Amino acid sequence: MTPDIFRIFPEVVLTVVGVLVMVADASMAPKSSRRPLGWVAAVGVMAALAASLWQSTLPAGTAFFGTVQTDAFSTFFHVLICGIVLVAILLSIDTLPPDKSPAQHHVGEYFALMVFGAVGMCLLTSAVELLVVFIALEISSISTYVLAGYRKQTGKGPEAAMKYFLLGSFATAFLLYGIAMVFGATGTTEVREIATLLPAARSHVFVLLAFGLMMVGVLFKVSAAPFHVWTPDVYEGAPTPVVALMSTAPKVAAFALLIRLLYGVFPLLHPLWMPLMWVVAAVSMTVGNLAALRQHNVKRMLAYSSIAHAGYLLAAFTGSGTEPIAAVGFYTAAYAAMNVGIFALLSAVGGYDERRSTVTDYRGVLYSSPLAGGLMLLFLISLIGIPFTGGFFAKFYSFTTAMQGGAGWLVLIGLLNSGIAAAYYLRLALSIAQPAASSAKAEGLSSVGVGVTLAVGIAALATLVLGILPGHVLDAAHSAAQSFAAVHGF
Amino acid sequence: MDNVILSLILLVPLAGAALVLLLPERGKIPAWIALLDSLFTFACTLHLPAHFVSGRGGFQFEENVLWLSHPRISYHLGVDGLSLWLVVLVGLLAPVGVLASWKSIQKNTKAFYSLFLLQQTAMVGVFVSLDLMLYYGFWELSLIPIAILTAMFGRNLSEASATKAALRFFLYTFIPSAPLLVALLWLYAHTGSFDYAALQAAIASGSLPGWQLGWVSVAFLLAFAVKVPVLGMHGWLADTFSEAPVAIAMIAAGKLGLYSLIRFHVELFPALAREAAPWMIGLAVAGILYGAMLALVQRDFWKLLSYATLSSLSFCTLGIYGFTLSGMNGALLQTVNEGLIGAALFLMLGVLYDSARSCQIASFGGAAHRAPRLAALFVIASLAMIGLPLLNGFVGEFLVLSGTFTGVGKGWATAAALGVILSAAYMLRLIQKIFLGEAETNSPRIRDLSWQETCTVGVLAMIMLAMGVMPTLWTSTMEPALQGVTQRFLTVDQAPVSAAYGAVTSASTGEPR
Amino acid sequence: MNTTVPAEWYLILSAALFTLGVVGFLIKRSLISIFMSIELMLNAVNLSFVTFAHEWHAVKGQIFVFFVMMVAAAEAAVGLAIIISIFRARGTLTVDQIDLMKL
Amino acid sequence: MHLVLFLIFALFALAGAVNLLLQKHPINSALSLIVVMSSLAVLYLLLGAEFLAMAQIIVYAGAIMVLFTFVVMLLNEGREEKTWGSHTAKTLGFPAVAVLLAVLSATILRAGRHYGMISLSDGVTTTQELSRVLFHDLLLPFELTSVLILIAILGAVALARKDNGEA
Amino acid sequence: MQLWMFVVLSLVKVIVVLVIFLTAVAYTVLLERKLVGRIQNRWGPSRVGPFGLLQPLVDGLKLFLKEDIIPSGVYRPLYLLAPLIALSCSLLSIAVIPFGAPMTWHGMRLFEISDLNIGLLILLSVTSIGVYGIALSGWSSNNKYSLLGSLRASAQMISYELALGLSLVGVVLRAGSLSLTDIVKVQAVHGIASWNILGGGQIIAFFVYLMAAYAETNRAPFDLPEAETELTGGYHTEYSSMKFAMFFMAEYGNMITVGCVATLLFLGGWTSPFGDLIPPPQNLVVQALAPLFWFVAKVFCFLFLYIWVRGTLPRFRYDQLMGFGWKFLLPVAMLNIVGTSLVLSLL
Repeated sequence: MTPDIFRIFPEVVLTVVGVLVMVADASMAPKSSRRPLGWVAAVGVMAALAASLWQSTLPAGTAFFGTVQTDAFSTFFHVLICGIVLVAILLSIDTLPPDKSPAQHHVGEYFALMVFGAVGMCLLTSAVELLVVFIALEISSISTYVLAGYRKQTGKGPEAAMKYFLLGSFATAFLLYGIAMVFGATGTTEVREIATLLPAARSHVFVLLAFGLMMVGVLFKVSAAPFHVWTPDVYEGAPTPVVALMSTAPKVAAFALLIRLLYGVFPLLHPLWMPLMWVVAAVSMTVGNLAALRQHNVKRMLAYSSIAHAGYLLAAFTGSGTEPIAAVGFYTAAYAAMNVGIFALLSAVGGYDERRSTVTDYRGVLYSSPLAGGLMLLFLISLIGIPFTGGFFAKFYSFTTAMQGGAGWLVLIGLLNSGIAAAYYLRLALSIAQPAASSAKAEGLSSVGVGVTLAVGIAALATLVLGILPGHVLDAAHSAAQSFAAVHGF
Repeated sequence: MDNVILSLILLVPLAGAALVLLLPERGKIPAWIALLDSLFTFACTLHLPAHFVSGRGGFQFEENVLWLSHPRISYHLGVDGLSLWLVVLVGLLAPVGVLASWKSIQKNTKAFYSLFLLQQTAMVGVFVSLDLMLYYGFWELSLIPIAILTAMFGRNLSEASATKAALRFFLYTFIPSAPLLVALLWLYAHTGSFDYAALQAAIASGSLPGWQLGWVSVAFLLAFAVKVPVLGMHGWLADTFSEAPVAIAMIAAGKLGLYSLIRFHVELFPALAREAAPWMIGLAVAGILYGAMLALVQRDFWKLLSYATLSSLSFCTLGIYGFTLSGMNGALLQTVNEGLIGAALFLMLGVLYDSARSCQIASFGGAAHRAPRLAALFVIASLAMIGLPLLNGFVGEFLVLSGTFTGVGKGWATAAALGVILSAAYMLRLIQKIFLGEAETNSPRIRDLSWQETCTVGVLAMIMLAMGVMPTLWTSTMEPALQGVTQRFLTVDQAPVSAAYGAVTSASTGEPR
Repeated sequence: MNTTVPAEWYLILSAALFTLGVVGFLIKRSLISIFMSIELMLNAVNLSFVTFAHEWHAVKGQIFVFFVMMVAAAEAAVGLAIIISIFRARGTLTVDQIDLMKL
Repeated sequence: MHLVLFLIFALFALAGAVNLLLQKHPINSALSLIVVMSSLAVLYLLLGAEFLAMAQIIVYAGAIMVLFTFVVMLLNEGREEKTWGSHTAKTLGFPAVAVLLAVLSATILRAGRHYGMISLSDGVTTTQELSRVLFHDLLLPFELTSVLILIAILGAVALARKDNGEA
Repeated sequence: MQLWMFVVLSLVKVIVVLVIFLTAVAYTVLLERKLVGRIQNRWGPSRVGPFGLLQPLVDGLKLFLKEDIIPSGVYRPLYLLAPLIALSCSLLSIAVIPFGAPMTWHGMRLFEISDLNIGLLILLSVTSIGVYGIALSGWSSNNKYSLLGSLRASAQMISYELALGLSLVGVVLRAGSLSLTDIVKVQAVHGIASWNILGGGQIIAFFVYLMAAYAETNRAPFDLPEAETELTGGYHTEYSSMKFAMFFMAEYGNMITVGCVATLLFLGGWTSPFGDLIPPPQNLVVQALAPLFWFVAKVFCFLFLYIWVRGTLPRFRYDQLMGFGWKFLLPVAMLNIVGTSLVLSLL
């Protein structure tokens, strides 16, 4: 028997680190630098990462009276989320406002919030009880709401937080109503019990309604159309390092949740949700890409692109068997790598105060700081989905899965969409590659810290490894899918 | 050696690119590294024809390593007569490209040469990949350096037009590759393999659902036709030719698309390709005439060159879809020729443009006096392009025309021949306007070729001559592969084609066959 | 004295309150009122939970409500803090005027 | 008696909710919401959830809504302006809401026959029973709420604090 | 039991309790004036009736007859509602308080309006609603002092409610029940020795409760919401006549409620401090009235303490108040819970 505490070991580590950072921040002199706290948080998240890896040596099983389940599935997403948070923290250490500026005070809270948010996201991937799901989701959401509004000096920061918060809570209410309906239909909130009881549920219409309501909530969290309206505003207003985090980690967790709901709770409704995913995927990618074409602000553009990516990801759900789970796992990993990477560079190059915000502002980056510009090109190429980068294989697996599930038209729509997407990614890429207009003074990076270097390095390495040698990650995703299938019996 | 040579050819430019990135951008260091690297690559490519067993069908120098087990993708490389000379051509053009950029690229040489070498890898990769997914990877990868270099080193002063050209090129070629990938995935979903031979066998067996397979072949065709480009899909060509740096423009068109058409459309879907043939022939002939006529009236020599290229590439397309051995032979030969001649012309026009900062034909005149070497070599290249006997263009064009005449129809062949005549008209007009006549008083200063440029173009000219005199050196290696292609579905009588082929080879070499 | 009420009446009431909450979310123009509409929706859900808990004799349903209250409290704290910060930055709480970033 | 109480407080709840929508001043909306919450507390009592009923009043009416009124008072934001949303909201939103209500009610009515009648004082859940499940089966979520509350406090402080020296 | 009988009996109980309660309120005011007077070396009211005993009646009459002024700038609905909320919450909480031993007559509890097994929670919930009276009054008055007063009041009440609630947990843990009757029962065994404040080991909780309760009722030294010197009366600045009287009554009513709760939770409720030392009386009337006596006596002591504190301690500063609540009372209350549960689990 494995002691229960081992099943939530990464979360425990994260919580302890979060409290540590928080307390340290409160007890430090107001004017002293908070950078060390960032490093403490980073080391803590690394420890959690190690703990997650260590968890893979445990036999799969549940803990805390069947509320959490650790197996290859949870480990895969745990590692991914911890990795993202680690990179986001490293990135934040250097790109937050400089020491001594008033905005720098209490930055320790910022790190603590990131770490605490990771607790929720991690737990979301291992929860098999809807109550835990709900609370974990809220933990991750609330910390992101706050982080989104962290830049209070501009009007946009609070506005972003506000929009995110209101729409997020709205969606949560739907999710919650769905959970209530499931509970009403089966009398339980445990995922596996629900799945076994659903065929004999008291009322099948309730099940359908519950499904619909829960989908509203989850599709909002993954920012799929038509529940995507919050994304561009929030991404534009939030600090860039936070966007690096919130465009990836909560989404990864939400996709894990989506898998859990679709395959764990509602496998019965497979004939219903498959076409639904088809439509949502098609709409998301089309809407996201078409809207992105018209954007001038880089962060908005990437926000719309993330909607499109959610669409590509959802396309995988039209597959059959365990393939979709593996494909989604791999896609989230690759997406995380390249998206974190590009936002990391945006925040390093654009600065915390966003000196550069529009596409044309990025002209000449390749000349003023060749390395940063070159890596931006790499990430953009990966986002386009050019081979030998992670983005290609991500799309490849997602679409292969959809193809095998018989969704050929969706694949075609998806690939044509990636053609459209290439246009706006390339617009940014070419802007980076062109010499700056002579009037604008080309300013290089003021100083690139160790944190940013590490963050970008990790992201770039991950993008290339996933593009050239994706075997290991793919195997991990497959074993995650297998173990998920074993747990939920399909 | 034989079993790693292809990897070597692939990786040496890549390593060179990395080396360029790592070393400081001081003086000519990147350029020298790129030159040495590309020369070494060229040497490696020469290993291929030296050790190629020409009589044997099938692929040689094969390498096959499992890359991913699920989905099953292999690192499967190999060359046959079809791709052999194209690989060598790419190897040859690389140092030519470096030398062509020697003077014109002064800033950001690191970025330029590393991307240039990356492009090199991608192109070789396209020619040697035998796994369709790997092929697709290189195919897509080849778009990136061209787009970025066009944007970075646009020849015109306005960045907007460079961006537009780069975007146009990229989207034109990237969007059709989406259906291509869908088609690949469809094939994988039905056969469980991306391997070329396996897919060929599966398609030949006829077990795949028919109408969908038709769409798959159309997707393949579309992607390649844009890259060639075939008439109607050539929207990117003129822009890219006007904007892209010389070294990039000379490799952007032709080879990749034509090779892919033969290998992955005609060879992979023989029956379906035949159904598409009438359309392609029509487009090709129209393209020949359209390109030639537009070339006649251009005032801008880049535009002229782009329409001329369209015309001559359409010639190749015609040869391929004529489905005759001689036609295909000619097309393949012509593809190589196109690469050589185009490179030479681009290089020389690039010199003209760089020294004069003008691409208006009318602003030159009497340049032959001031740049005699340039003029002489330009005339040679132009004549090769026109198809003068004893130069390489002649052999290719003749083979294509005779193949069309026998295999397709007399009317088509006549129309195509008209294109040859027109090509003579516009090339001679170009020579006349630029090099002959009196120098105008306010004509721009132009310089002659430097010694390395002279050497480069001289070498190219020598090769043209050699290919025109002894085409059998090349065709002997190409023929078995093309016979493999044609044997399976050639329905027209073999004899007259062979006779025509024999006649032309003996005529051009003066030896009885 | 001891009449009975069908369970679905409670559920209908809950649905009606939820819908009113959605309507409020759509038509209210003040951020704080919009937030209140969300609270109304959560309350409506809670009523469903309690009804179902009664129906199934499952305590879990009630505990779920307890947790929803906790979450609502946490959300309220954060949400109101956001409202305060936006008021400081913009001097208004009317959604139509909070439009630095238009869609 | 159950029926009477249910009807009275259901009516209160609905009236409060409608009033919440109609009132133009946030503070009136807040008070309407308090009415809704208190009525719901009574309904919880009718459903035998006495602990929840009290928690509803203490947490919702007594803490959360106090925060709301507190903020309304602090910001002293006046009446809302009478802009009734955009056209999209009108054209898309209201039919959507109508559909939502229709679907919900229809579903519940269809499903309703599977559910029984509720009479007063059957199945009262005592606090002991509640806590037994809470601290045994659902120990983990309970512990998690501490993290949640911690985040909320941290976040609220971080957001609402005035950064000195800044505009 | 018949429905009508239930209703009538309940009504009678409500009326009796209400009358007694309101009288108690009135005389608490007198008590305060007298005591504070003595503390300040004055006599306090002494003219109306013997020892000024009729003073509350006259005060009431005065407030009732005064002109009722409603300032023109107020937000009327809430301005009128606020005192009602305050007073009714204050009166409501008395409903669940058992005054004497649980004696029944025809199945009805005599000394308590209603016994519920969540009595303590009801008390807390009613208290938490009481905030609105003060909050709304200040805001609707449209006066900056009033607003400041009510902002202070709401912040203060929310903050201290936490400590208040937590301080009760130890008691609940010991009794294992939320019913007030049960809580008194566990303190009844050995008289004063088993009261929560001594034998129950809840003395820390008692002091936390004491301080939090003072703050909850806005009494000195936590009377910042109505600090005359700063806010000219705080939230009730704009109120006059009966509406002012309502606030006044609510405040003193709350004091009495707090005293009752303290008595029930910490001081053994209606049980005698001597436990079994004095054998229980045989006479039924004495049996009924003795617990009532003890209860009233304990509440009186508590009220005395209240007034004593008011007469002697200076007012906090606002930041001190908040700091004290969050940084001192709350942790102490939590520690108390941890300690109590540890001890209980060991026993």
